[in-house]
Amino acid sequence: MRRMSTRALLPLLLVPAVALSACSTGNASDGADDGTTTVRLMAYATGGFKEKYVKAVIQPFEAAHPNIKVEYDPVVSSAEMLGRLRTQKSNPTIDVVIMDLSVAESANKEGIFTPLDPAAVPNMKDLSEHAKVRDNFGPGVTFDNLALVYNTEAVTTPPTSWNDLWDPAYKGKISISAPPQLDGIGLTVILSKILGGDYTTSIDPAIERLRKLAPSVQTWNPQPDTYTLVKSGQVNLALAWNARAQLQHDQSNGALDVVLPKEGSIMQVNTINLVKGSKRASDAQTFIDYALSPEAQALFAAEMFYAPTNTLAKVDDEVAQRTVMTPEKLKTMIAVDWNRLAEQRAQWTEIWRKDVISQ
Amino acid sequence: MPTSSRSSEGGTRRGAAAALLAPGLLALGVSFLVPLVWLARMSLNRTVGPAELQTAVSLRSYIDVLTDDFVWEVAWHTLWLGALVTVLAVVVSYPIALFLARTRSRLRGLLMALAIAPLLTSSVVRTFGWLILLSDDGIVNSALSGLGIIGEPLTLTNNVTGVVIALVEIMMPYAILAMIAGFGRVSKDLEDAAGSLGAGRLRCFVRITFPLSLPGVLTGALMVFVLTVSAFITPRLMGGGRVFVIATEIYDQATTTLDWPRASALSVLLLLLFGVFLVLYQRLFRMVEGR
Amino acid sequence: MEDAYLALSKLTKTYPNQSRSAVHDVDIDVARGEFISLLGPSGCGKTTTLRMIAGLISPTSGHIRVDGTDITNRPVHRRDMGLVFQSYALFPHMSVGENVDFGLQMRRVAKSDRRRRVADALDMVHLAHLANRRVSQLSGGQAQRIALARALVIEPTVLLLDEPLSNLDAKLREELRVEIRRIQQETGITTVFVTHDQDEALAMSDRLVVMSEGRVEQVGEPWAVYETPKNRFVADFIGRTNMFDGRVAGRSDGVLRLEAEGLGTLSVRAQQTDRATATVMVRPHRVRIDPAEQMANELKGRVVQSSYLGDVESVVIDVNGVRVLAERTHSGRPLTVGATVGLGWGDADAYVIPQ
Amino acid sequence: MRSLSEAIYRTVAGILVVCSYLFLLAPLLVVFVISFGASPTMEFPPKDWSLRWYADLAGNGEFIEGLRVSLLLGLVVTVVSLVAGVTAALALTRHRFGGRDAVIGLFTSPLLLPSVVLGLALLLVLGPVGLVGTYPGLVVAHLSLTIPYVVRTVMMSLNAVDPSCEQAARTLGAGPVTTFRRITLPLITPGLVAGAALSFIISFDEAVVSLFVVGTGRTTLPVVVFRYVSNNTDPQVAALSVVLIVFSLAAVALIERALGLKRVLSKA
Repeated sequence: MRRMSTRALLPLLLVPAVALSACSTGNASDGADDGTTTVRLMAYATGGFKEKYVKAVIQPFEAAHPNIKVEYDPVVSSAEMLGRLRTQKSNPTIDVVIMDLSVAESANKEGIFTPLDPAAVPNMKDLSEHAKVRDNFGPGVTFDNLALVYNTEAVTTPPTSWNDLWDPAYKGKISISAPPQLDGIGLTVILSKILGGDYTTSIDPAIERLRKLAPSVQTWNPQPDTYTLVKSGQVNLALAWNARAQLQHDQSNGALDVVLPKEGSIMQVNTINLVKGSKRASDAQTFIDYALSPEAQALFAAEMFYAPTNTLAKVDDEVAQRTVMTPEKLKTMIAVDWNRLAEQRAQWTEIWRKDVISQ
Repeated sequence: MPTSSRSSEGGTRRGAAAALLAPGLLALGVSFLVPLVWLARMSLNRTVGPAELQTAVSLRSYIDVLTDDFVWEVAWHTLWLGALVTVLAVVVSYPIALFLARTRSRLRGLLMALAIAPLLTSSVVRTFGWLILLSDDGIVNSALSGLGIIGEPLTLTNNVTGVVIALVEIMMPYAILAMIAGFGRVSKDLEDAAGSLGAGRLRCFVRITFPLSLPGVLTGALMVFVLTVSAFITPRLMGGGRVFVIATEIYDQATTTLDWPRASALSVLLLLLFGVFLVLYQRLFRMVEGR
Repeated sequence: MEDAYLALSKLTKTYPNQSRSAVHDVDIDVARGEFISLLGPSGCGKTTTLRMIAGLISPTSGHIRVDGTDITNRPVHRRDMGLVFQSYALFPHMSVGENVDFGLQMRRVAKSDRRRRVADALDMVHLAHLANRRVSQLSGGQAQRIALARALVIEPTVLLLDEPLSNLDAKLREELRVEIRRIQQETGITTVFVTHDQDEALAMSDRLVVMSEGRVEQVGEPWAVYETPKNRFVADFIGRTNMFDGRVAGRSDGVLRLEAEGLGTLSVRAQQTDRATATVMVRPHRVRIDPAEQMANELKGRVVQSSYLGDVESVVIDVNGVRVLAERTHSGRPLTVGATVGLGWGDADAYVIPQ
Repeated sequence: MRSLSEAIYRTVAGILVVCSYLFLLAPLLVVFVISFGASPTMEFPPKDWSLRWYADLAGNGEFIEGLRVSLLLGLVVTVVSLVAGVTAALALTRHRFGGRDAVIGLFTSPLLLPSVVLGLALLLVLGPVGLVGTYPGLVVAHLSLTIPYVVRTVMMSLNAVDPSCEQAARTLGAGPVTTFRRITLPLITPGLVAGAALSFIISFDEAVVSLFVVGTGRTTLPVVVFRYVSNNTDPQVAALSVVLIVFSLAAVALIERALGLKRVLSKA
């Protein structure tokens, strides 16, 4: 009851503002007149994701399903997506969301997302083990991995190992997005593994090692766009994500390059989710099924180097080499319990700030 | 003579006042009061697990915040930064303020505008200026190494040093404005009188000018302190992720960790802190004024 | 007065949170063409009364009628009254001509007509040459004349003057006094004038209304109010005066004899005879110093203070501990303080205050 | 003796004043000079001069879009603040009513609120009604920052206007609306101009509150610059900064002419 009353109060107080907005926001109508439906997809805004996803997945989908339109609502980060979804929980305008698995878990628990119907999304059965999520909640739609990017002009010998971060040559020219960003969390996991331990038991050795890195780091700021920092030579070495880095490499004519350190890395999974209470759940699942289909997965991999989650996807070897999907690479990936990590995120963030960044 | 003779006719007066106030109150209500109430309400909700928001009426967030060592550390750091910036900003602003309060130069208007104009320039732009000035290969470092003073560049950005330098500059116009306003009692005549009684310039300054300018200094200090404690842009852009203050913490909790109740509780506590400082300041001000 | 043009009846103004009414049960009738002054100390309610007539303040109760029409609830801008303010209240962003023209514009008077009437109004105050001046370039006297022209150009039913002269220096004030009275008589406009300056009120008005603490104390022609004040307040407020309280000791042939402390027996011509005590008023200029002829009241005293003012000499004399004010008009060398002098006045020079 | 100590005092004081001014204006001066340098490395002083960064600026879609949003937003915020602020100032100066002091306090209190707190509060409220990243949302977000200044400047002007001018107009036959239009409005124009300039520039420069409420929708110029500066420092931002500085200077000049900067800006 309380829930109801507080929720009811706010819109009432904001009537004037809503009235103001009514004339300008112009939400896409459901277009009932011509029989087409508009499915609203929320996904990443930055790093070329939107442009490539529209080209590789949405346009072909719309061509195949002339009565379904997909509108892309770009948002900077998964956290911000969750924030937005929360505020419209009672009356969602978004139908499908692509976001990081760790954040999606929270949304699943909060009841923002709803499990998919395996019958409506047949492609689910062909997904890799890594992509499957409990209870048929939104499965993985892309695979990626944490990597190192470097400025090719300043760095003559490309880094090969995470240990290269401690190379004095990079002193003051390193950028790492500290926790709560996933980059820093991931680095903690990787270091724990390299140092012969396991992040689930103790991260003390990793933190100890990171303390020595601290003075060399120029910025710990969460950069939505680390790639520009590297391209412009502001820093020479940075933690970054493979797929976007590959794209940036091509777009910057090689000013930046990306390596997967030999010790391996962690995988990052973007899941595709159905919003609970979606008024277009059936069309939304049609789209999700397409997004998980071998064709769509292959096309997007070719455009942006996210590895497909569908095992049947056929990807060019050249492209495949630049994604995380090759068997050799997959072997080096460290298994991560994202659910567990999400719960420890706050604690790790605090440890980082106290013991690493303050050095 | 009744002062209320300004009013217009009839029983419509109260109605007229209400009608005139309506747009302003509505605008402030929507853009200020409702959000604050909503913020206070949100601070009573709970976050469970990683980031799951639960509607509740609970002081959990406050307890969590207040029993968290890290929060205390950040708060302490914020206050320390505020105090340091306040002292420095007041010191560097004092000469300008005193000069502007007393000069009879024809250029006074222009100089006044020059001192205050930066206030109306975005702090993003001014912080950017400092990034250029202070970066490793920036102007300050190249000047210093050019003069042979330093061998290796000083790290002046992406750390607390840069934040302090930039904040001091950003706060200067506020300090200058507040001080000029508070320098009303500092008159040239008093100094001249002291001079005629045989006081040297320095003694004159220490015994007459400075004590009289204290209320202005206090007002300026409070203004700078309050603004520094809530500064966000500069610590974020200049701090290199190393400088944690309450403002950046609120931003992170609100946008990255998505712990809204915690962010709201922090905000409410920051507001309370402000209230305490305002009261303390008024006490102090009265003490100094009443001397 | 049955033929009253402007009639205030039982006019009362009470402000919330104030126990005393600012104006209480005020009844004033003003004849057509009459110049009437509201006079009183500050806070007596005269300005409030004027502003109620203008419509700037709404009365708590009572009525205002003009020419028989009740206008109590008519809004300001439909009252057709010309109001001249103490602060002139000229519109600083308009020229002199535009200021005068404003009221005509509001009345949608035709343009050609307006030009003529503005010129006439400026002519009337002898400032036709200033029509294009900025208001800020006017002197105080000029500004007040313009304000007068602006109020008159609309041919108001009543002209209301709210202490119009008090911001001016003494000489200008006297000049404008005459000027205002002249214009008022030329136009024959019914005028209500508010002032705290009794000289102004006495000099200009057909009749005075003396007010105190929100009430009307006395209404009458200036000379009547001056010579025969109705009570102590009026006697004291209008002009300087001596007032002596005494016990009635006897009466004969319309002359009352009073025993006053320190002064002995005083004789005064008076009608009323039925009270045991009375207050006698003697204006200082009626008191003779060292009188040549025999007078009904003769006293001796010591000069305590003497102020030489040129045309008169104002003297304070101590008579057995009672201070008596006197004036000498043909003085020459002023009296020395401490000198003993004789003083006296006739029984007709004194007046028994009725209340 | 006296003249010597006087001379020393004057010299020391003079040096201090000049140094303080240099420190205060350094970032703006540097940005200004760099923006005209030809080299992308931001050498100072530049060896060659060029306007290329300004040309780049014109071609940068993100900046131009940000500028467009900020200009439009600034205009709308200014108009709304003027309407709300002028009516409120009228009520507060021309009417006596209970709780007047409290209302005045309410109209000035947003000045003391930390922008991060306001930003968060607005985010929490604008989110559920779908106004994050929209023009109406941004307008609402900026109003509490600008209205206090408009109320203050207009009240200052109104207090300087002799109320008997308005009363005179009323007795001359002008109704309330005509009186406001013909008398009050022209007389408070300086306050309106100062208030408008101030609220425009405050909205135009506002970064923190906007950062919370832009989302991925309409992004204001300061937010674009903030995000850009997080990753880059190049002369293009310097050129953009100069554009922003020019807007500020224009506002400063307007306010100084209309009412005087000092009076308008003190926060107390």
